[in-house]
Formats: sequence, structure tokens, C-alpha cells
Amino acid sequence: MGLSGALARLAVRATRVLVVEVPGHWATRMEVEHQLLRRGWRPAWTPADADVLAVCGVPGPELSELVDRLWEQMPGPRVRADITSPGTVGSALDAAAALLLDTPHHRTDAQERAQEPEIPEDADHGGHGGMGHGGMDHGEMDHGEMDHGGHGGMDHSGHGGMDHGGMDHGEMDHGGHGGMDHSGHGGMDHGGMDHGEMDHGGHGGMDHSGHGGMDMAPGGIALAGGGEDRDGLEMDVLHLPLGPVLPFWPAGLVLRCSLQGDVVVDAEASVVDGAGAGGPGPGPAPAAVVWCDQVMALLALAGVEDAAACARRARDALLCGDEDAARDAVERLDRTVRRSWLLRSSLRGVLLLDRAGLERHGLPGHCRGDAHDRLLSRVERIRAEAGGTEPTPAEDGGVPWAVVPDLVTGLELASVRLAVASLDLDPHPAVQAVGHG
Amino acid sequence: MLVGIVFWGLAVVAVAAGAAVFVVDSMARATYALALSFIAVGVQILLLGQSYLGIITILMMVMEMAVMAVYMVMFMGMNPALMPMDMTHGKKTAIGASAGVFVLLAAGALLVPWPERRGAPPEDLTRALGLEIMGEKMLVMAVVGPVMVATIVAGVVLAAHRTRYDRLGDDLRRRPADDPQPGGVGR
Amino acid sequence: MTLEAVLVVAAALFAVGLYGALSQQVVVMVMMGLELMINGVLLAAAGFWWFLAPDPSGQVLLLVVLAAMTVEMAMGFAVATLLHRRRQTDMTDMAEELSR
Amino acid sequence: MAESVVTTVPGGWAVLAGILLCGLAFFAVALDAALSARAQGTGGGWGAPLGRAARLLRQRRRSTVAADTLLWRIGGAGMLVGAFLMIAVIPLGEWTLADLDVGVVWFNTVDVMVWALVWLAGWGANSAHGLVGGYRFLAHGVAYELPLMFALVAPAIAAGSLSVGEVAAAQDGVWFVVWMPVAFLVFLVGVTGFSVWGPFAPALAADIGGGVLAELSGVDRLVLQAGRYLFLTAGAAFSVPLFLGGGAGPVLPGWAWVLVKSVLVLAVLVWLRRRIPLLRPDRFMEIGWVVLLPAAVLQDLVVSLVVVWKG
Repeated sequence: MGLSGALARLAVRATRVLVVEVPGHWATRMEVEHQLLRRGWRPAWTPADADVLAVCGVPGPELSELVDRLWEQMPGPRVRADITSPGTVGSALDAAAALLLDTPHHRTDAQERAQEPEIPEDADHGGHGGMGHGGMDHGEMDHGEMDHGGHGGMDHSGHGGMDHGGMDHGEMDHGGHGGMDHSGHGGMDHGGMDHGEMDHGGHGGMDHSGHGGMDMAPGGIALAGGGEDRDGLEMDVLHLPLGPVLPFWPAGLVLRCSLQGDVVVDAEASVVDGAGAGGPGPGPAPAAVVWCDQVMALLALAGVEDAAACARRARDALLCGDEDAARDAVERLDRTVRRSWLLRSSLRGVLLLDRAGLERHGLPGHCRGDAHDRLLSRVERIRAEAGGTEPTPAEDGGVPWAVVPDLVTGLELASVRLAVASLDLDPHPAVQAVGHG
Repeated sequence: MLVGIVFWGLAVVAVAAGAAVFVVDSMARATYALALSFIAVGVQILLLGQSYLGIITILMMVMEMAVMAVYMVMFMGMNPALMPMDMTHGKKTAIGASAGVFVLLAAGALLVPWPERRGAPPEDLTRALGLEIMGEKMLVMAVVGPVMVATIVAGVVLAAHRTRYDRLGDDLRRRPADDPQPGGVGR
Repeated sequence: MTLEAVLVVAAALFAVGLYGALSQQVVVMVMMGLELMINGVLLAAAGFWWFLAPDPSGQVLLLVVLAAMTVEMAMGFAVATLLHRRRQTDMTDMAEELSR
Repeated sequence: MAESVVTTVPGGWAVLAGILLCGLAFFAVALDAALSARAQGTGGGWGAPLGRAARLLRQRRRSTVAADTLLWRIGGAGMLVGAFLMIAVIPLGEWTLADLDVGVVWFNTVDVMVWALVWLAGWGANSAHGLVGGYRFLAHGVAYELPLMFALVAPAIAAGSLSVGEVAAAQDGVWFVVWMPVAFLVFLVGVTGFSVWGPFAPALAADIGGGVLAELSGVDRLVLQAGRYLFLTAGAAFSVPLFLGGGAGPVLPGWAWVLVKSVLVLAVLVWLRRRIPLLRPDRFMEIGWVVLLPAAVLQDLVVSLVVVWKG
């Protein structure tokens, strides 16, 4: 016990926390992030890396299901902390740390869990690109929906009873015809399959024999369809939802992307749990805090860690009302951002919006330029706000999340992330919707 | 003795991995099986006293297979990890032909009375090789170089969709080039 | 480790590669077969060099084989890309080229 | 071949070399954690490597649906092994583990292995983000590897040998870094490249949830992360015999100078990471081919001319 106890105590000092923000509960999330760092802990980017799952706020039905799935994917030892208000963050994290040390508890937990990863039976995988949030792979999940061959976007997950074991498509002639020949499989129940999404024409045939008979495909993996990419090559289309639980991503936003390679060819935006299901939050955040948070996300995604840390400190100082510290931090942030020509070259040209573009998408004037211009203008606004010396410029509104798909289509994945972070997205659409409703 | 054991071990690895290329279901595994085969042969070449060529073989082939994997995934048209792939034709003929070739070659190898070894390897092989290709055999290298460059150009021309006129306009004056993905230099 | 042993192993590699090159339908897999054949040639050349005439000029041959392999590979990739592009616009054409 | 300039030590010393490498890598992790803690305004952090390792040792491993576990694990474990292979040819003062006559090419071969390993680690998880990460790394590889190769050529030309020991010995008067700075910089770019470090970490970046690391937990993650740090350390250490005069220096013995210089290079690399944004593959590809490659070739030309001129 002595050794494993010592190991556990050492391990807890480096705990990683996966923070899930229920839309509207920005204050709790920021408090969690603040306290994490003070303990020497770090945020985790994926459930695979997390020891603690910190749910900030009370999730709605859709997000709850998702959180449960994240919980399933955590390797353990794992602790879940439901934090409903900023005031309880400290005690919740203390409790989590204490529970993390409880080795016997985690041993039992590990034994009780399913050993093999699997896609939940009830998940509606057929709905990729469509509705069903259920089967969503928000990126960090272990569902691996990648498919690199040419296959129809079909889905087997809902068909637990289907017996694919006896099928042998191995000898199929793949050269000439695109689709599969189903006639040879009289016994198979195709009833539940969604053939509508299959693209039989453009690619070299599909093969079901991987299911049931093969160890490589325990089932439930949706396959990709093909399509012409921007270089005129036929490439597979992969459906990958971004969000709602993704590092440095606007809370609650879900962007269902169709990817070819890493280029987003189509996207669809929604908000988790629709509008207003997030429960009561503390209300809209102060503008400067939100901007700082967005700047931090953008800098972190661009990979300048020192500058991102600087933005975070500015945010936390603004949040707790420490004006001097805030002003210092903002000044430092401003200097860092302005000086770094590498940062400029990295963000230059990302989602360049000219006047016509702004009008077409109905965006406010402060979105003009590329990601770097928007970063600078936002830092400028933070300075004005924090300094309090200049009058606050007239606020002309944020960017509605509904335009995001139009903006990011055609960009490559990393640019999509930078583009989204560079926009002043309405941060908590659910809350705002309630407010307006 | 030890060298013999290592050699035969590597031989088994090389041939088995080579055969695995056409047996395994996954494209990634097939590609890296070939890489393994090359690594084994590279080490065998090391055993045969040619350190530079052995290591360069490993270097080049690992790099090539890393790229090859990408092409396999792109063009195989079959799911890598999910589906067994059997995209063959004329299997029996192929097996017959290759078995015949093997018997022929192996018999030749075993039956031909190979001459005695002439001369001894130079002390510093790599230096000797360098002197050779930069001296007497310079013509070879002088040819190989341009061929490589021509390969790069021809490969790009064959594979690329857009030409320079698409990128730079009809009079090749458009700056920066009209690319779907801008580069880092901003030409 | 004798010359005969090296040559037998090289022959085995060559034969396996030949099987692949003959039997595979897809361009990239054919290329893998060719690579494996060249692999055998490479080993055989190295064996000949070491056991018959270990002077530096023989090594140049190996370098040339390596270079040939690279060129083959690069052109193979380019052609495969071209074929893939063509396959969409002209499927039967492609089917003819690829099927048995 | 002339008398060897370094002494080859028996294989048993490999253990010591391994320990030294791990020690330096440990320093790199600690320094990184401390810098990170300072930037966050929290202080401390020097003990972080222990805590992180303990955490990952305690964490359970996990698998994913339809993962290619074999390739996945090879990808992770290979990173750990590769770094140790790399240091085999680095002379520590006058001793070396393997006085390979083509040591520079050996180094190059091991770093090329990283291409395969990172891609395999990304591929094996059967996760979209992991795969995107793997491809990003390959794209980087295509861009940094050729400049790196030409950068490695420069010291070899100047020394007239591919043996690492002789390259170090050839810098008797002037260190190579003085008259081949471009090659040195390109080399450092290459080192950060094959360590998937700092600006070359889009394969592991936050925007794809950690990319190649996205699905790794427990000891698998530890192995891959440790492999990266070890590669960074080995690369930094390799710059010492190649460009920084090997064990040359006043007062201290040769081995100590090698360690001191390695630590310095390593510290600079670790420190730079926090300042430099990620170089996304689509941006860096052009920089690598249009800027770095010609620069490295020109450097080689200059070096060749100097060598010819000096006779």
C-alpha cells in the first residue's frame, strides 16, 4: 500500500481535469480553470487524458447524455465533479482530489466497467450529418469513424441482431460496379439500414464481411462516402462533429463538419440542448472578460502559450475586479501580441473578410480583416474597457452562431478552429435566447 | 556463427514480412510490413559489410513507406482496418509463375560454380564509394541527379490538377497565386 | 552466411514480389510488389559485391538500384494519382485498366 | 582509415548513456513545467515531471473501437526506443558507444523513423483526430526533412567524414556553428520537427483535441510523451559534436562540456516553445521548400567552397 499510496499522492499533484461548460455557466468554468492552475493541475483536452470530469452547471438532456459518454471514455482512476456554482468550485475540487486518492474505490470502479470499448446500442449513428446527437463523436471519442476506403455512409450500429458473420464479399468484383451486390444475401436483414446515404456510384464497392466475422470491426462504425474534393480528386467524406466538448471551443456550439482530408467541405451548426435548456446561469458575462476569454482561446489554438497565459491572467484579474493587476496583464498582452511577427504570419489571412463579405454574412464591422486584425482590435477593446480611460466604443453586437457554417466551409481544420475562435461569437446563445424569449 | 544466425533470422523476417504485404487485411499493416522487410534487408546489407548502403536503404525505405501508406489509404479503395481486402486477379497463375521463378533462381544460385573472391574490400568503404562516384563513375551520378530532378517535376506535372496558368493567370503575373490554400511565404 | 544463402533469400524476396506484382489489381499494390522485387535485387547485388568482387565500383551499382527504386516509386505515385483522377471522369476506362 | 579519434566503450556503458539521456530529458520536462507555471503566475512546477509520470503510471490504459492496437503500440514504444538508438553514436567527450563510420547517416535514419512512428500512433487509434494529427506530422516531415538532411551534410563536408567523432574532432580551431550558422539553425528546426515539439506540434495540438495523443492514456501516453522529450534531448545533444565543437572547452573535461552544451541547447529549445506559435503544415510546407531548403543547399555550397579553397 505504501508504494501505491505514494504514487497516488504524487499523481494527484498532476491531475488533469476535463472541463465541460454548460452554456451560460461561464463563471463556474472560469473559476474552475483558475483554481486548477493554482493547484498545479492542468486542463485535459480529451477524456482519455482526464482524471476528473468537471461539469460546470446543470446540463440539459442532450448534454447529460454526452457527459455520460465522456465519463465512460475516461480511463480511470476517474472522478466526476458536478459543480453548480462558482462558490462550490473549491470544495468540489478538494473532494475530487480526496476521491482520487481512494485506490480501492477505483479498483472496484475499474472492475465494474465494461472492458471493451463499444458504441452504445441506443446511439443513432445513422444520423451523422443529420439530426441525431446521440451517435455524435465530438472528436475525442473512441468511435473512430474514419474510413479511408471508398464506402457508402452506412451504419451498422443500430443493428445488433444482424448477422454479418456468414457473409463473404471478399470475392466481389470491385472494378466495374460501384455498389454492392445485395442479391446474394437473402438471409440478411437490411431493414434497418440506411441505404439512402450510400453513394453507390462513385467508388469501388463495399464490403460487409468485416462485420461479425472479423475482429477488426466489432461493429457500429459508420463508413464514409466519397465525393470530389477541391483538387478534383475523389476523396472520402468524413463526418466529424466539432464541439460541444472541445478545448477552446465556444460552449454549447456544435459544428457538424463534413471533411475531405482535413478540409471542411460542408458544415452545419447547432447548439446543444437547443435554446434555454441549460438551466439558469449567472447571466451575461462582462464584455471585457468574454473578450479576454476569446483572445486566450485564439492564442492557445495558435500555440503561443505564454501569450495565452497572459490573456488568462488578464481575464481572471478582470473577473475578480483586481483593476491594477488587470491593467498590467492587459498591457502585457497587448505588447506580446503586437510584437510577435510570427503570430502575425501564423494568423495572417485566416478567414479574411472584406466589406462585401461582412455584408453578405450580416456581420458587424469589427469582424473586418483576418484573424490577426480581429485579434488586435479585440485586444484594443479590452484595453479600452480595462483602462476605463477611453470611452467604450459603441458595441455593435456579436456574431450569431448560425453564420459559422457559411464562414468555415472550404477551410482546413486548423484554420476552422482559428476562424471560430477569432470571431466574437455570441458566447452563450442559450442564455441570450432565454433572455430574448 | 553468430552472424549466420542473425542473417537467417533477418532472412526469415524479410521474406515473411514481404509475404505479409499481400496477406494482411489492413493497408497500413501491408505498407509497414514492406517497410519491415526493407529494414531487414538493410541490416543484412550491413552484415555484408556495406554500412553506408545498408543504412541508406533503411532510411530511404522507411521514408518511402511512410509516404506509401498515405497513397495506399488514398487509393486502395478499401477500408483499412475494417475490411479484408482481396483485390487480386489471376492468383493461381501468379503463384505458379513466382514459384517457378523462385525455383529457377534458387537452383541457379546453388548450382552455378561461383568464382573465388577477387580482391579485398577497401578499408574505408564509404570514402572509397565517394571517391568512386565522384571520380571514375562520376557520369553515373551526373545522370542520376538530373533524373531525380526530372522525376520531381514530372511527378508534380502528372499528379497536379491545376497548372501554373490556373494559379498565376494567363500572363503568369497574378501575385499572390490563386491557391485554395495559401502557402506560408505569401508569394 | 555464404553467397548461396544470400542469393536464395534474394530469390525468395524476388518471387514474393513477383507474385504481388502479377496478382494485385490496384496500382499501389502492384508497386509494392515491384518494390519487393527490387528489394531482392538489392540484396543479391550486395551479396555478389561482398563475396565476389568487393571493390568500390560495385557499390555504385547498388546506388543506382536504389535510385531506380526511388524514381519508380515517385512516378508510380504520380501515375496513381492521375489514374485516380481519371477514374471519376471515366469509370469504365478505369475498370478496364484495373480489372482482370 | 586513420586512428579513430574516439574510444569505443563496451556495450554495458549503454546503461549509463541511457540514464544520462533520461536525466537530461527529465530536466527538459521540469524546465518546461516551471516555465509554464511561471507564465500562469503560479510558481513551482519543477517537481511536475514526477507527478505527471506517476499519474500516467497509475492511469489505466484504454483501447478504442476497431483500433489497430499492434501498430498503435509500435508507434508509441518506437518513439521511446528510437531516441536511445540515436544517442548511440554521440561521443561523450572521448568515449562513444558505437564509432560508426556513417554516424551522421545513422542519426538521419533514426529521425526518419519518427515519420513512421508518429503516423502509426495516429493511425492505430482509429480516431479522426488522431489521424488528422498523423497526417499533419507527415506533411511537416516532408517539409523539414530535406532541409535537415542538407544541414547534416555541411559539417560532414567540412570534416570530410560521416563519423560523428571525426566531425567533432575537425572543429579544433573554429566551431562549425561559427561558419555554418544557417545549417545549425536548419538543424535545430529539424530537431524540433522530429521531436514533434513546439512549433512543430500541430500533430498534437489543442485544436484537434491533442491529435495523435487524443486517445492515448496511461502508460501508452507516458511512453509517447517521454519519447518526444528523449528525441528532443538526443537531437540537442547531437548538435554538440556536429556544430558546437564536441567536448572542446576550457577547464572542464570533454564529457562535461558535452553535457553542458547539450543542456544549454535543450534549454533554449524548451524556452522557445512558449514563444513561437504553431507552424501549421500548410504554411510551413512552403517555408521548408522555398526558404529552408535553398538556404541549406547554399550553406553546403559555401562550406564546399571553403573546403576546396583551404585544400
